[in-house]
Amino acid sequence: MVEDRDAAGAVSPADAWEAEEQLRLPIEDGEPKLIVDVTGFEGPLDLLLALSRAQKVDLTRISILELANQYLYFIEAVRLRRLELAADYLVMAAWLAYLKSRLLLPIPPKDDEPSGEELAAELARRLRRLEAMRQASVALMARIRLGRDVFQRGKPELMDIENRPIYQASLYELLSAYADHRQRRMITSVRVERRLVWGLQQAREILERLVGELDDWTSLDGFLATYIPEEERATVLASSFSASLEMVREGRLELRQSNAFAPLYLRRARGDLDQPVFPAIRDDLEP
Amino acid sequence: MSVDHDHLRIVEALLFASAEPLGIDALAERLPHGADVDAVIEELQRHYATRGVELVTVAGKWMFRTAEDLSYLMSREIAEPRRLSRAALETLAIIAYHQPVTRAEIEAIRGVSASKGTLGMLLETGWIRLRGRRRAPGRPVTYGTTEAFLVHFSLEAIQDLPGLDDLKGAGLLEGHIPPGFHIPLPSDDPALTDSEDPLEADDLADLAPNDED
Amino acid sequence: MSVDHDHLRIVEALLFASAEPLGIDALAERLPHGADVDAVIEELQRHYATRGVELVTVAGKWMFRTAEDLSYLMSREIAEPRRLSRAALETLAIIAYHQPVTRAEIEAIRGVSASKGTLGMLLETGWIRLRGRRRAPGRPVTYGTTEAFLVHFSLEAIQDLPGLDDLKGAGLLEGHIPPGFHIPLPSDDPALTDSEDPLEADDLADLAPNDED
Repeated sequence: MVEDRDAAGAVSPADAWEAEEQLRLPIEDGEPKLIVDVTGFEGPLDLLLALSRAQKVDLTRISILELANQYLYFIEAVRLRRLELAADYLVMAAWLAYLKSRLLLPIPPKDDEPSGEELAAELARRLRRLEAMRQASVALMARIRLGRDVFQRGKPELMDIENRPIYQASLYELLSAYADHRQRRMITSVRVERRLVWGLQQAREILERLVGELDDWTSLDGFLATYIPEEERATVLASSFSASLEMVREGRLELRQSNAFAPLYLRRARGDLDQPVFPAIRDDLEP
Repeated sequence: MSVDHDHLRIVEALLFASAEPLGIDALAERLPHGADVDAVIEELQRHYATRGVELVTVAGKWMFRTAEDLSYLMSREIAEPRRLSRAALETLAIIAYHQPVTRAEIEAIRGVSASKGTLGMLLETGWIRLRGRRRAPGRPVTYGTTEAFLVHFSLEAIQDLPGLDDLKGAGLLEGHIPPGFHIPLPSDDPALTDSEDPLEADDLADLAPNDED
Repeated sequence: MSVDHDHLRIVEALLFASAEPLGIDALAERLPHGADVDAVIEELQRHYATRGVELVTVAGKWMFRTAEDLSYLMSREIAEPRRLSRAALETLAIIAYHQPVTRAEIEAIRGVSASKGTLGMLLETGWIRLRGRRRAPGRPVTYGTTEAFLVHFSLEAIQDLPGLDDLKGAGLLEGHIPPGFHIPLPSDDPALTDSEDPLEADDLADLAPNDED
């Protein structure tokens, strides 16, 4: 199907209305004067309307037969010049040819089809209806129009709006606020106590300070017991043991244990304290 | 006939302040209970008959607007409203006179398929609206005019469309209603007709001007 | 003094239709040469002096405006959707789950003191109400939810508020739930609990939203 011309963009909407007035009439002195340019028409019905207007008679008294002839003649001429005529026009042409035959040939008996006169009357009615709608649109646009002929209040005052709030909240928002909140409180209510842990570094520092005193085998437990309160002893023991292993590897301490779970003894290494056995490893271990 | 001067002032102020037409109900709401709104309107209309603004009724409501005969003066004031294409004007007229009407029915009357955007553009003017869905195969959307249409074209009601009686007399408004339904006159009644179903929620999104076609 | 009636109508229409106040010059431009604009304005002002709108001058220009004594007409209550703040949501939820609950208890649960107006605002929503007074030192007011709360949140009963398992199932509560953590089973029984006394007559006045802090 063809579309309105404004879709094609060939004719600007502003021109379109005037275009009707300039529509070239296809007939002069009974002889068709051809308009090859169908882009001036909005479909076959529009073309038929333009042709029928050229008959210069009331649409109710128009000769559909003559109109059909003109249309067919027109289409034929157009096809000679332009092959790409929209299918709509051709469909209408075929229908009008059929209509013509119905109008001219005697009606065969027992024909259930509408008669040529009925078809012609229906076409005339469609043309009148399109024409009527066209006139109606003209009449409509000619009315006193707000914003063109008459004007409403330029600066309306309604309304100083007093906002009356309508509160909104969804159940989801309510629940997620509550759950979030409870969750937050749940976590913060876990009291984080100060951890009683001696770090390795801390233990080593202490051992290093004390190592000079360890000339002879000393029990690690007993050694720590002197300085460390009971509740911290486990963690201090663990850290000190780890730290002492390091110092042993560095050749600065010696460790001795008689059997599993027996007390650990440690003393200062016999070698030169300033010359570690594995300086490279020691470097590695330095934090 | 004596009209309460306070009532008169209140109605005058309300109508003057509003750019939109106001209904009798809206006016009555602001007046003391039992006030004779009709009498107030009548008195106001009489008072303004000779002045530069006049009180008119459109879409069954009341509004002040500049006097008709001063249009020569006023049109300089505001840029001319956007011109519609001939296709859009025809489509608008068909919707106004044949409403509720579907797109296919519009196309049948015009003898051409509606172009991309013609209905969308008309929807954008606020003069037409989607009414519902025709109870017919494919359930096509029906179109009708809005209150803004009546206000813009100074129509008291859709029945005041120019030439409506002649068109009806000539039988040119018929033949678009499915068999079994008979609507002799255009109706912009917000209530759906028997031949229409309500729109669904996403119809409007589907048919927004930009998505047209 | 006689003013040309046509000039009067023109100025009236121009002032009516203009979105901005118009100066004498702008008006004179639209009138026939030599028209006495000042006289027209004066006559218009006199005419409208007793009416619902008045002609006033602002910054040396003229405009129509609703008569001052009718300005109340121009205000209208508009329902404006407003969302609840996070604090208000939390407080509301605590009241819903833990009712009857006093302000001090809400603060203890929230871990912060209730902000000025949160309870007042919640009272304004109509979702919470004052229930009674706690039988405790200071006799603090207890809060609970209302039927409007149930209606708004589409709850058939307050017991339909999700419990611990539901909240976990919905992913609203996550991770390790410490032992002893529980979500109360709420009750909004209108009958006062054993721990509550009825409100006295002037409690409501005392605790009106505006005074609440």
